[in-house]
Amino acid sequence: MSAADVYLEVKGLFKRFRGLTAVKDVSFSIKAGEILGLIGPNGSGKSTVMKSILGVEPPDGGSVRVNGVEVAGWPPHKIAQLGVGMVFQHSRPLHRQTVLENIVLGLLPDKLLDFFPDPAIEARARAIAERVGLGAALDRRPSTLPFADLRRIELAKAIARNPKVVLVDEPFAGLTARETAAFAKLIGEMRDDGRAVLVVDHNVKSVAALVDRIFAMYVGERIAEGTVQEVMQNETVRRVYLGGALETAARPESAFRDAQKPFLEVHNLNVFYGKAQALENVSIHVHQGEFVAIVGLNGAGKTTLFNAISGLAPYVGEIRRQGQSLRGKTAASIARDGIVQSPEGRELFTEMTVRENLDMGGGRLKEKDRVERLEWLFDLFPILKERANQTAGTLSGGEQQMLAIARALMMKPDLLILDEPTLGLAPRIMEQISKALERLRQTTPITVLLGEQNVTFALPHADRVYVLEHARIVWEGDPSRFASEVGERYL
Amino acid sequence: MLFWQILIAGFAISSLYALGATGFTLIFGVTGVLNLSHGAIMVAAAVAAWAASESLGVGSYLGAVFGILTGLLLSLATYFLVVGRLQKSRKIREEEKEIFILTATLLWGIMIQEAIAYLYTNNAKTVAPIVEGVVSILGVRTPANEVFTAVVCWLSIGALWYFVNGTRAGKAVLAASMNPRGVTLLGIELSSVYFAAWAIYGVLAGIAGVLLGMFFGVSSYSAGPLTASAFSIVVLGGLGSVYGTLIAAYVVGYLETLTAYLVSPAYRTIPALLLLVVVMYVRPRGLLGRR
Amino acid sequence: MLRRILLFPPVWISLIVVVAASTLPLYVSGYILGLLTIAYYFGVFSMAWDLLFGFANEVNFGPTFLIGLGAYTAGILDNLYQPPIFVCVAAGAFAAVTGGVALALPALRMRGPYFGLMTLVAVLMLQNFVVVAAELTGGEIGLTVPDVISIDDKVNYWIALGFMTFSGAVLYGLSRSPVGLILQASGQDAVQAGALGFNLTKHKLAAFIVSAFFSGLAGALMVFYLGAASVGTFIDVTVGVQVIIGAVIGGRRTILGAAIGAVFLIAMGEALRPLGDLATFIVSGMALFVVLAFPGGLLGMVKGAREAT
Amino acid sequence: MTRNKRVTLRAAGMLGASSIAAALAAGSFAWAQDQGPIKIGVIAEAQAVGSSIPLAAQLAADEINANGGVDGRKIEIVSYDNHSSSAESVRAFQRLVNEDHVDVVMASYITEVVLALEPWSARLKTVLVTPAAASDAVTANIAKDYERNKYTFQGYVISSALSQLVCDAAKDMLVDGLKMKTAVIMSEDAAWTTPLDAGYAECLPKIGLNVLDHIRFSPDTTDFTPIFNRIEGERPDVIITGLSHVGLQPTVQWKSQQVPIPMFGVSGQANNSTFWKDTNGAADGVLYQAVSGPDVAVTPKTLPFVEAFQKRFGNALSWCGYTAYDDVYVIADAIHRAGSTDSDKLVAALEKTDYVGTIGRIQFLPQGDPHVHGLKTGAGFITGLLLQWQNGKQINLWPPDLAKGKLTFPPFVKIGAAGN
Repeated sequence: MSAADVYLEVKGLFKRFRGLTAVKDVSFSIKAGEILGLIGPNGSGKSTVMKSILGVEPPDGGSVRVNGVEVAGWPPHKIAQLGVGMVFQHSRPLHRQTVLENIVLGLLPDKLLDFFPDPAIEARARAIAERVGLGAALDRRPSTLPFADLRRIELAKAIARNPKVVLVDEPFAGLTARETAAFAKLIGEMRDDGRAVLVVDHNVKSVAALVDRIFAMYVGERIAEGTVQEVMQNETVRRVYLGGALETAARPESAFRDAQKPFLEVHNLNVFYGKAQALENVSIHVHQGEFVAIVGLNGAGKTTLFNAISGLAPYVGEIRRQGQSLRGKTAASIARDGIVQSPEGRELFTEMTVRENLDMGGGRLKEKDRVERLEWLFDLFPILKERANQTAGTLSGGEQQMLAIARALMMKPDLLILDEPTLGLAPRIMEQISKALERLRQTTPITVLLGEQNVTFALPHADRVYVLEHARIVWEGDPSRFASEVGERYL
Repeated sequence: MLFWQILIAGFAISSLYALGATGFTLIFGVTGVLNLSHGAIMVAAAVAAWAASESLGVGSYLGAVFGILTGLLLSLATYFLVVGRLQKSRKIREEEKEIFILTATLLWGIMIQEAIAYLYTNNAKTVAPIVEGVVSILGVRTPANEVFTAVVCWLSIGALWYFVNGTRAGKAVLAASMNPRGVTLLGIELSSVYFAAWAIYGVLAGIAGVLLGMFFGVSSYSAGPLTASAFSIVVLGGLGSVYGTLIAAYVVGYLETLTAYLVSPAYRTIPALLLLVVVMYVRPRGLLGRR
Repeated sequence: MLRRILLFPPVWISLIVVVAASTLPLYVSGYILGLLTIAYYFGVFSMAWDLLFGFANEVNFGPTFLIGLGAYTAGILDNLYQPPIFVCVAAGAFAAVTGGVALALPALRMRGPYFGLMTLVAVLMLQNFVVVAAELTGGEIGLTVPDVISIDDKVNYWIALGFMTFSGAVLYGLSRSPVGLILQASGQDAVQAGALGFNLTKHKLAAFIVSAFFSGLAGALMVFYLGAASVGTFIDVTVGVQVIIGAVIGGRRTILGAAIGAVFLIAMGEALRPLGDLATFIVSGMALFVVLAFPGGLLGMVKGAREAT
Repeated sequence: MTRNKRVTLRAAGMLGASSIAAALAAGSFAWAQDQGPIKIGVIAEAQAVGSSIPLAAQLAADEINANGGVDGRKIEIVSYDNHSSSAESVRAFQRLVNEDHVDVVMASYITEVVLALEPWSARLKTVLVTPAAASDAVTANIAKDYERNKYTFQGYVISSALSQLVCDAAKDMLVDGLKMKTAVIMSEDAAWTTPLDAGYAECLPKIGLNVLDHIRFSPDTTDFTPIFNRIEGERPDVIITGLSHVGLQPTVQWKSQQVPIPMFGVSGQANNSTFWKDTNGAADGVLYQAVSGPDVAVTPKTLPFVEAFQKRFGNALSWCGYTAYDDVYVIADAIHRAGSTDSDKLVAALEKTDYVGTIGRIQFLPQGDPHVHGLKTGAGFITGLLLQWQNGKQINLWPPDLAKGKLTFPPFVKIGAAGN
């Protein structure tokens, strides 16, 4: 292979956001007719890499060469014109135009004085539509199409300009098995056309069937590169995804007082976001005092599940708290009644001090309780005591996470929902939070529902584990059996 | 002498601007609404105070109370009849709500303004001042009413400050302005927070309106310019930042006074506009803008 | 190609409407014509605004900045040198475009309310300038121009109608053309549009220029219909408000709807004139009702009714 | 001296009045009978000073109709509100002429509006009479192109003449009466004040008032503190005003800041009977020029008119009311003399007007005069009055023979203290 057919070459790419380095010295290249899978858990920086290539987030260092031309720092439209196409995960078609017009858009030249659509363009658009399987839907409006077809439009727009390099962001998110196969085929065809394709996704498995090589990232750095097998065997990768050898301390379900009548019951839950189905017949239950972990990759539906429980997302199905249906209750009243969430986004009051944030949490407590509660929390997270008078916005990511948990705890929750507490945190910080959780579990009767993609973090605390995948619960059981039973599919 | 004159006159006006704009920025910060009926509500409050004390003859104090109540009622009406409906509406796509709320509040403002014109004509009205006479400050003969205005403005702003930082309800409002979702997760109903915000806004706008009526006098024509000046002060200070607004109010107030004294009253507003343009160039977020 | 355009419902419907409208002078009074003449010019203002908001998704609070530039440039020129009217009008349009670019270049860097305020400030500045430069502009008094295009209501009416039809055709065509597509895309999702290889700033600027051109042209023509220009007629924020409201109640992103809305607004305001002071109140009330109840605007209502049946 | 003038004027008034009454009653022209009513269009500001115009016009029309109309033809008033906007006025004018087919239009107290209408009255060849707009610009346009613009008549004292009337009064009251020496001119920046100020600048020195400064402020000024402070700094004996659109706010702030200098001159809003209430009594001591005032018998017609007006419409009579009332009679008289409503004949007739109304003897300046179609002022024609607000009442102080009270000032005004 001569350098000529290396269509995309990334060398020593750096990207920083205010202090934290999102991408550190990443280098890879893709040849014509090759598909590279860029994988990594959420927050590993893979989407930042993609944005840097596209010019949306100009890199702070390193080089990006498209077909030999240095494009680092160029505006997106220049890079696109040079031959980079992008398949966005979230499709935002023009709602008032037909499918055909939406595809035509992708074919239009970037000219001002182009008032009459060139018939040739329309012909090409039809051809592309046929190819991506939209032939039947040409004259319909996007709003009337199923989710998968909306993704097809994105695909069509991306290849319309006949780009040399195609970036594909989570191609299978929200698709059914059959649709997934179809899309895999379509992406495969891009390779046959001799394009260089970069597929970005969370784990090896989802792209294994599709890619020639895999480049695995974790917290902004390369951790492995090679064929699917090589990467799957790779130690680091296994540790990141499955956790190393963990000792788990699960308590049997029967051990809980309310073994018969669980504290929280979620029954056949279905949630839709527009066309996409975010949860499909999900049923889980949590006992008083139990520590349940829901592991699943980002996009699997954890957050949606929690939001449904907290009354933040409309749903079909039943959610019961000690037998009482939660339907029709406002999010706030659910929280007041003791089902408290420490959300993925942390949702802190950034211009308030740590202390004020905590007081907001303990707003309904009597002065005396509040003080006690504060003392206890400061003891649980000593760093917060030091930072008490600092505004939340100025805290480090880890400290913010601790504050979010502490603020939720101020409400004396019966059930604490922790959504992705380790998101984008350094291992050292995870360690601290992990310790805190363990102490909670040992010293208090608290009930916890933890959502995590980081298995290493989740399993040690869990009494029971659910695996959530593509909007469905695919496995339930004792954490100790996790690696052996679902490890492969999870990797 | 001139120096002290400018200093004193500018201070009173600036305080009035500050009070008017504070409510405007509060509503934006908490509910994300740029309320273009702001000026009309202020004018309505002033005219109500005037009508009450003149026509009904209830006297300055009751009149003022009456005016403030009017501000409160209109503000709540704005929320329930106009803004609330749009925010809940499912027919409108989220990204389009901004322009809808702008248009709707604009129309609502015009309606208030026209109603006033119809009931009380366009002629300017001045509310009978609560305190008459003049006092001499540093040798500058200053209308007592001017001092009164400045004092009341700062008392109101102080009260707001205490409410926001000293009371639970206030904290909730403040928190909601930073992160509404977070507030919900802590078991506080957003709807009641919004209600509180609009109520406070109404009272502030009411007070500002009545004071304006005593200070300069208002006519239904004043509505537009009042909204515009509040808008620019708030943007100058940084949308949603109360402190920024306060500073901006004084910058604008003194800039105008200086121009009026040293150049000519005719050019009063121009330098402030220029400054606004410059600031938006070099610092689009405004002086203390967060976003 | 042409056949397909002509068969497209909005096109032939509006063609019929225009033809019908052009026969009005045969049976309605000169007064109604005079009224519609103004309404038609406002129709152009609103359509031009809708191109900018509806397609480029930029909320321009200062349509009257462009209109005023056109109107006053034309008027002042005529006052000073009395060149042929078409020269003045052309100059007006040119001035509007130049001003538009000068405003857009910085303003397009800003988002949301900031862009809006920038345009608003532009209006206030222009207003101040007109007042301060009284010798030239007539200041608060307003400017009385010696010439008018014609004093015959019919002629004026036909000119306005023709002009609105022309502008409507161009703006609507533009919105349906490839350029229109690109504009919408950039308005809706800047990142995606960029990724498709479109230079957003270029296209938005172009949209601004087109919008400015028609606003200025309409403004200039209107001066030579009224025979006078004053801040209250062309520049005052309330005029801009009328333009915006016209577009919004007519139905955004439809161009044609904007014209309908504006004509509706003016016609209503005039029809209710006997009510005196209450007229504006009622009209704004109606507009507010439309905004609250039919976000799609008048055209949206019609569409809704059609789809319902 | 002045007294004699009055007498003669009164006589003339009687004469004029009777002759017209006779003529109107006679209805001599047979052919006039079969024609429809005479339509007079009125465009005014329903929400401002102008609000009296349509009312007064209606009153006059009803009186004339009660006396058998003009040659048997009734007078019909069609009036529209223009929301104080030129554009709306133009539309209303077109509506009146093309839709309502009025014979004559009376419009507005705002010069800006009248200037916008003037070309239209020329284009549509319809007589336009403004009962209240003051600027010389209106008549200047007529002088510039008489044939084209001759259809416009100014039924109110033009600004430059106003300034002269103010100076006349100032001479007697301030210079001779209070020994004042210096003045500052303070006017709103509007069309009608340009000639007014020019007039002030010219005549004030002549009567012995040295002009220290000349301040023009934009009509949308709300804060007058800087202006008053500047004036005070210059220590004049009096502030000579040119106010119409504004008036309330400067007055209120004049009181609240206790400016020790009296205000004297034109102050349109001070004419309103509601001015005292609107200013919460800040009006106390304000001196303003007017062509007529409550219970001032400028002519025998003045008081009956005021009574009739107040009886019918309550207490909302503004200065425009007097002139509007007179102008309807003037128009009726002209139509009678022209024997037709044809615009050109009407113009000819109006130019020959000699009629004593509520504000004095009305004659229009002839072609060739720089202010053609403006009102003749001064001895024997319109001399104007000088009134002062005194605890809630408009008291006339000048000319002496019509004086109803003495000059007094609120405590904070220090006469003479400011100067020397």
